[in-house]
Amino acid sequence: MDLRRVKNPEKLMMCRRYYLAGFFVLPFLWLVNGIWFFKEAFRKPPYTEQAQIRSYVIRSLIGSAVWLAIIITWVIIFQLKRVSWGVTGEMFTFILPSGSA
Amino acid sequence: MTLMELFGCAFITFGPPFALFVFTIARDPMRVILFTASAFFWLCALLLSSILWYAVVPLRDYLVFGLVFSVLLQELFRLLFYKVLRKANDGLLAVSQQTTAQHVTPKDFSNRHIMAYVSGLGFGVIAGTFSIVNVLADMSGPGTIGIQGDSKYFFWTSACLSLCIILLHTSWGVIFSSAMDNKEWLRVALVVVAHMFFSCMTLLNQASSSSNSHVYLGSLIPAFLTLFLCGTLAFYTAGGSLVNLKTAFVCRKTRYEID
Amino acid sequence: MASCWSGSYQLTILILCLSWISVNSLRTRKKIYIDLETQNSCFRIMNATHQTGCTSSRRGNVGVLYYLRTAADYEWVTTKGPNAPYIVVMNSSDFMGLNIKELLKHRDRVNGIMFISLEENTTSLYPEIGFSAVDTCPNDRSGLYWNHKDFGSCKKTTWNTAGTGLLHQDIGIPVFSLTDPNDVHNVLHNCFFKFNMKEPMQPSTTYPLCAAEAMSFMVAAVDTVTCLRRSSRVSLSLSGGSTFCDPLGDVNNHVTMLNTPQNVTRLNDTVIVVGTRVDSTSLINYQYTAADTSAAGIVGLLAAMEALWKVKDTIRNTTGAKDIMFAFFQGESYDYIGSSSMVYSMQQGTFPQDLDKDEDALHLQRIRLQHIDQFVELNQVGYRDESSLWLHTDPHNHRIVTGKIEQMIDGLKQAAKPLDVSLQEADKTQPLPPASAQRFLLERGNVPVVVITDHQAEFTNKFYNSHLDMAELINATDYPPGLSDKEKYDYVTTQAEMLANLSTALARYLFKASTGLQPDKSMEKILTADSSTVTHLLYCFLISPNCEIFKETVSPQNAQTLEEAMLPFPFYVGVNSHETEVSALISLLSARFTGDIVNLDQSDCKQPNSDVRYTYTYVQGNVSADGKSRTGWCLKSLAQKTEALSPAFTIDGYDMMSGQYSTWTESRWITVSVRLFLVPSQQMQLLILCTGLVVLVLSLLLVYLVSSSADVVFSNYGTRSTTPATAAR
Amino acid sequence: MSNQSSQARDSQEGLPTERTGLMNNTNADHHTVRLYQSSNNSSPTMAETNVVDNVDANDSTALGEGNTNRRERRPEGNRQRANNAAASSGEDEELMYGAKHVIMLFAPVTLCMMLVVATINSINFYSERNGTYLVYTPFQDETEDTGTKIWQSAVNAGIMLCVIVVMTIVLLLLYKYKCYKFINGWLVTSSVLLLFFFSYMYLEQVLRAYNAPLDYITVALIMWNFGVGGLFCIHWKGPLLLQQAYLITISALVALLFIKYLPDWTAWAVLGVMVFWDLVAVLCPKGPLRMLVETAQTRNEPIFPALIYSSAMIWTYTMADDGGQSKKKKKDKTQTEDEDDDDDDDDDDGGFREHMANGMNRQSLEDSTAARSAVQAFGGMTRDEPTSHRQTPEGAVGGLNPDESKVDVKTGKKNRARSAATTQGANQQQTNPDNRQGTSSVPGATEDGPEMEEERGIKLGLGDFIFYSVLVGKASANGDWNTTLACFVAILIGLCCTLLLLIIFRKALPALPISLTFGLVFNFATSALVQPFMERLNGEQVYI
Repeated sequence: MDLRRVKNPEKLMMCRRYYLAGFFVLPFLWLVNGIWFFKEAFRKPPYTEQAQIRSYVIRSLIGSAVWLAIIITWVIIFQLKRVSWGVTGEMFTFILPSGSA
Repeated sequence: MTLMELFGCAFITFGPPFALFVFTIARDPMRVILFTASAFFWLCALLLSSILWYAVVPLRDYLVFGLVFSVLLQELFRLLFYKVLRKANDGLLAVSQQTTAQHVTPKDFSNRHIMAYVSGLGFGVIAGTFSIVNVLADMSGPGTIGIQGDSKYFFWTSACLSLCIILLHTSWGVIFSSAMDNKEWLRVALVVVAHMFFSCMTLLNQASSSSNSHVYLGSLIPAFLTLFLCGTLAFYTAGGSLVNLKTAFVCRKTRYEID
Repeated sequence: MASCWSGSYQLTILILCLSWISVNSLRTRKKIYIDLETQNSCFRIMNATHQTGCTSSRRGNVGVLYYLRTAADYEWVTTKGPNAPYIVVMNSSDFMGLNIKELLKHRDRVNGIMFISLEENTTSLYPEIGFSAVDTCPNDRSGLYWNHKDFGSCKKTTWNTAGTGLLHQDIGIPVFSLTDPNDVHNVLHNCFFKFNMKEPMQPSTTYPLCAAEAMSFMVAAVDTVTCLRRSSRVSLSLSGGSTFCDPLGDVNNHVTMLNTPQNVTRLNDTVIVVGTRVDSTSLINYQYTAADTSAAGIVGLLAAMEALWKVKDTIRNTTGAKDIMFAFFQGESYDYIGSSSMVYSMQQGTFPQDLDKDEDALHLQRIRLQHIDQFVELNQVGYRDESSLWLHTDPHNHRIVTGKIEQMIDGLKQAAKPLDVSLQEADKTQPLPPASAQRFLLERGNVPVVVITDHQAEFTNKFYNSHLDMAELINATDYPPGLSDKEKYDYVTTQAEMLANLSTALARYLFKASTGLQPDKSMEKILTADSSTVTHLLYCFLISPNCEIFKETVSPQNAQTLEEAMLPFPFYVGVNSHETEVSALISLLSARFTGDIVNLDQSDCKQPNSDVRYTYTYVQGNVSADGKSRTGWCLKSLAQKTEALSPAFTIDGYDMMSGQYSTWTESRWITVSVRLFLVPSQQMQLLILCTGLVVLVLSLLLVYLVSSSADVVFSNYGTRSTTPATAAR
Repeated sequence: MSNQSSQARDSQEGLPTERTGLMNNTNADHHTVRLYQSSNNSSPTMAETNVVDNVDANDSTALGEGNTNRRERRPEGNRQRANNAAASSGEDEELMYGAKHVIMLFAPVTLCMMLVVATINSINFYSERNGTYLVYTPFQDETEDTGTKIWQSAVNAGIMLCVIVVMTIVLLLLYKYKCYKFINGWLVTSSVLLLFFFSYMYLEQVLRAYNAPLDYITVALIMWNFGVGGLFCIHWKGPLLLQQAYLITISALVALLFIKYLPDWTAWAVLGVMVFWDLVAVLCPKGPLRMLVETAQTRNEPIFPALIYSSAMIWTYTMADDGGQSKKKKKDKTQTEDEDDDDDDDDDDGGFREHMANGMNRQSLEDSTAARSAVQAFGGMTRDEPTSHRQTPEGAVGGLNPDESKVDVKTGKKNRARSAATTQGANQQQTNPDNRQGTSSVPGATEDGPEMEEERGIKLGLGDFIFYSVLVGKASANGDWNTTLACFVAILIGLCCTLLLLIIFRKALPALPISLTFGLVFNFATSALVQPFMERLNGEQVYI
């Protein structure tokens, strides 16, 4: 939907819902929220709900960034350690590589 | 891996048409449609000619036969497309006005060359793509051509010739339509002849497609010569001239301010 | 609208049918690549601890082709040559352990190996020093002498001096063998000499060079434990889990003389076991010609079987006659898979038949280890060392049951003497050569064991377990010139003669050993192996399976596959999921040689539920009088098949690391292929790429400028248009 | 790329679904044109200008800073148009929007096809045959005999068609008896299935193809986020681009499944059958879907948002529950995507017709409500309380930038100004079959008003996406790019033709037939006839 047609309380509600939903291990929603409402939060002439939206946006962005960092580090660790972890590593592996350990 | 070769050839073939498309076609829905439509017409021409080639079993091994007829058919379909365009002219005109109006200068109306050019490019792009795309696909592998004794410039030549035919078709499009508009049958004939000449000349490639590559590359020179001639002709037909070019590139800035 | 649609529909249908008239069309790909026919590639096998054999990278190994002939070439490839990595081609005679190991030291520069195993007038196939894929002490780890202080790892005698151990080494690059003349011609004359060696002895270094892509990617890795675990792992995959490797295995064949039912008790030491190994191995897939390694033994045993069963009634009617079991062990090259599984099932009391399956039916009585009276093994009998065969015994075993063994040796010598088969005793202090008997001795030390083989000390066969163990090396093909296939088939070769005599001797010995009677003249006449049978079998096993005796003894269903078979059937054990042709043929042949033709037609030719001791086999039979159709035979025999799968895979909770049983598994692979092509020079590629980029950028720039100032450029017409001309510049 | 951007832009200035898009934009355009013609005379013009500006404003805001310059240029453009567009007739203006619409459809369709083709060429799982097929295809053409193949695949296709028909009728009944909860539930579950199950399968195949040992944790995270994100965007509210991306991805996934799990010839047969089914279901007076939509119309109820690609918001519940119900069949046997999609695209046609009806009465009623709704519709629009559309404009104005707020007021005038034209417009619709809905829904117009405003923007059923992609994907499966290209061009042209016919006939048309027919013809023709010719030419470097 395009936000231009949305009333501010509505915007706030959506932003909040996205933000809250993000807590269910949904960094993607946070990312979407952050990008989607960014303009609302920072580029628009101030209005009443803007402060809240802004805070939500900022938190969402931070949250998604943190998640991204976590995932990346985990993946790197896993790829490096998978073989040395042996059976445990295999248990965690989704597609076992063919032709190599 | 021969990826570099692949991308090189791809850029050579599709670089200029891509540029043309991006800067002159893509922004205008109507032109995109024209573009596709002309491509479709070319496809029909190709289909007919290959049916002919396929049906006449005894001559199936002589490409000359299929080639001549396909050239004629293509020109026929060019004519057809031209007629169709002219039929829908007013409507299309209105359309191109309306939609290009956002980013185009007032003089943009009642210019038949735009359509001619667009359809020509459509013809060219589809023709060029059809002739190169499978070669490109085969290029991606680890090997390059030549183990069967073909020249190592095969890909390179293919790419250049495809580019050549794309641009040729474009210019032919412009020349053809303006010629039809002004009933200059000579020019029409010229287009057909040029097309025929180019195609028949490429017949020589196979003969010289051995490792002695000097003869081989020879086919490029006349090809690009033809291109240059047709291009210039089209350029002037479309109302360009060296003077204009000068003025254009000398005093761009000022004009921009006027814009 | 609708009408035109339906019209186009008819057109579609028409074209649809038309599209079945296939048009031969050349894609550019055909101009770029030459695909080789060869499928003979080395592949990866694994045991409990290691992965061995060859694999390519996922997309295939690419390297500039180089034909190794001189030492200088090796140096060029491994150090000097500027166009690394290379894929080397070598003559079969140069395909020796040393050379390979030298090349494998430079895996960074050598990306693959191909060798020409094709008889060319210039070069011979055979390396002087011999070639054997397995190591110098075959099956030591799983044999009787593992960690033995005197005999362990061949301290006393190094059996297989030609051993390279390549089969048990992680080669890690693809190795291919070229057997098709076209392939060889393409590799040498359409590729190497044409592009990489333009003028003689002067390797050309300027691109384009001819390169090859060798593709033999193996999906399994690490070791048997890992790959079995992975194969059996439950994955949350929607397209099903994938299997990476399969255990090696097949079936053992054996025939017993007596049909002792389970209600008759078997006394100890009443079964004479005569065994031989069926399988051989080699580095290269599809090239398992095991002339001396196993074929000779198999044929000898079959011939003896045929001879002996002519007098089966005499033996069966003799009270107290000992049972005779002919056993063919499969998978022996891979740590005695067959014998160990037979021994295991004997221990489990499920041999030859599992009585517990259905109680009421009549089964053969169990044979346990203690029932074995003696064990005679026919090992490699192709080359005669000092034109004599040698009887090997195990020192320890000899010590325990001296009398019995001496008796056996004498008996054998006795039987052999009149047949100018010289049998000699090998050094008593020398351990047994690699032999199936070792697995029996492992479990029961006091089975008297004699191994008949053709070498006194180390192997006389320089091509033990290799792709070069050919029929011609054992004089099985010494035909007079200009014989047709038919005549070759019937011609009795030297080797056939010798084998026939051996079989005769064996048969007579067994008769005596079983019944205790000395065969009289008439009996001896009957107890004679048919040399034509021997030569037929040799021909069929080693030269062409598409031969009369095989045709007679296959079931009508398999007749077709036999017709199509061009090359001799491989002696490789294969994976346990399917039975090899060799095993199938052995079982059919033993059914034929030992069974009676009962008057049943194909549909009725099956085992009654009441008595499962006999197997009923329906085969095509010989050509009937009219010369067209074949008279089918329904053979009722005691020939049995038992699974030859290493107990390591059947015992649950078996510790793979214990090394007690064979743990070999074979990796799976998707495609095996080699193709030749040219690789361009980097400069040329760069040139093309740069040209492309320049063209792209230029045109973008130009078109942008012109289109942005189009109204001026085309002011003559007073219109706006971007012309091709501008872009064409 | 540029196509995308243009599409994005267009998407912002809302246009109704394909069919109606044409219709109502015609009207919208009527304003603009009237503006040009009479830019120098006084009264009705301002309204029009505002309409234009309104669009314009949406434009600029949507595009952000990027294209301000164009926005500045815009007015001049108008003026120029005003000067010399005098001669342009109504057809042309429609054509103009037709052009825009075609592009707005080209972009996503192309994307979808490209996704499928790329997958087919890089991951051979989807092109390889391993003997597992859909339940509905008892005959699996392993045989070599052509005749057998033909009749077997024909039978298969027939079976599938029957399934489709039955499903559609069941769906009709379900809708007649108003089991909405049911429908809605199934709608969600089906999209859950699509979003989690198939994308999981796809991910697995990608990882397999590249032999990438990813760990379960990451996979679970990715899937969970992808799926839930999709649910948010499709069934609740989300950025338009994201929503479109999701819909394209989904249809590509389904298309891939078809390519994988339909026997080779059956797939072709099914494509052929779809052409006729589409025709019948849409054009014949008692076509099930038509009846479905007519009921929807007479009740003039919101329908739930189904899997329908929209270049603008699919807020209002148009044609959704058809999709929804059809989706629910999927639950019975998880392998029945086919019907859903068929239903999908049929539904679209239905949907289009409905929208067209809206278009009709919009002519009359947009005046009454357009302005307000333009502002407020989105304000109160939630699935739960459609009544909230009827909020007062004032509430809405707050959040809008000045020029928009200005719009409402002025367009208010416009209403009165154009009431006459609208009635006339309504009458002129009398002739075509949809008219019944059109007129019937006029009373309910006031309710519809808001929805229509949000409904601006083209919609194309995922069914169309899917079958186009199936065609192109199958064409590319045999590794020949010329065939792929030919099919692609043919399909696009077919799309153009459909829209053209739409403009000419001004009645709902199915989206599949022309494209698929062209596609099929060109596929077989190219692979059978053109390909050998072209290969000869390529091989010998002869250029025609």
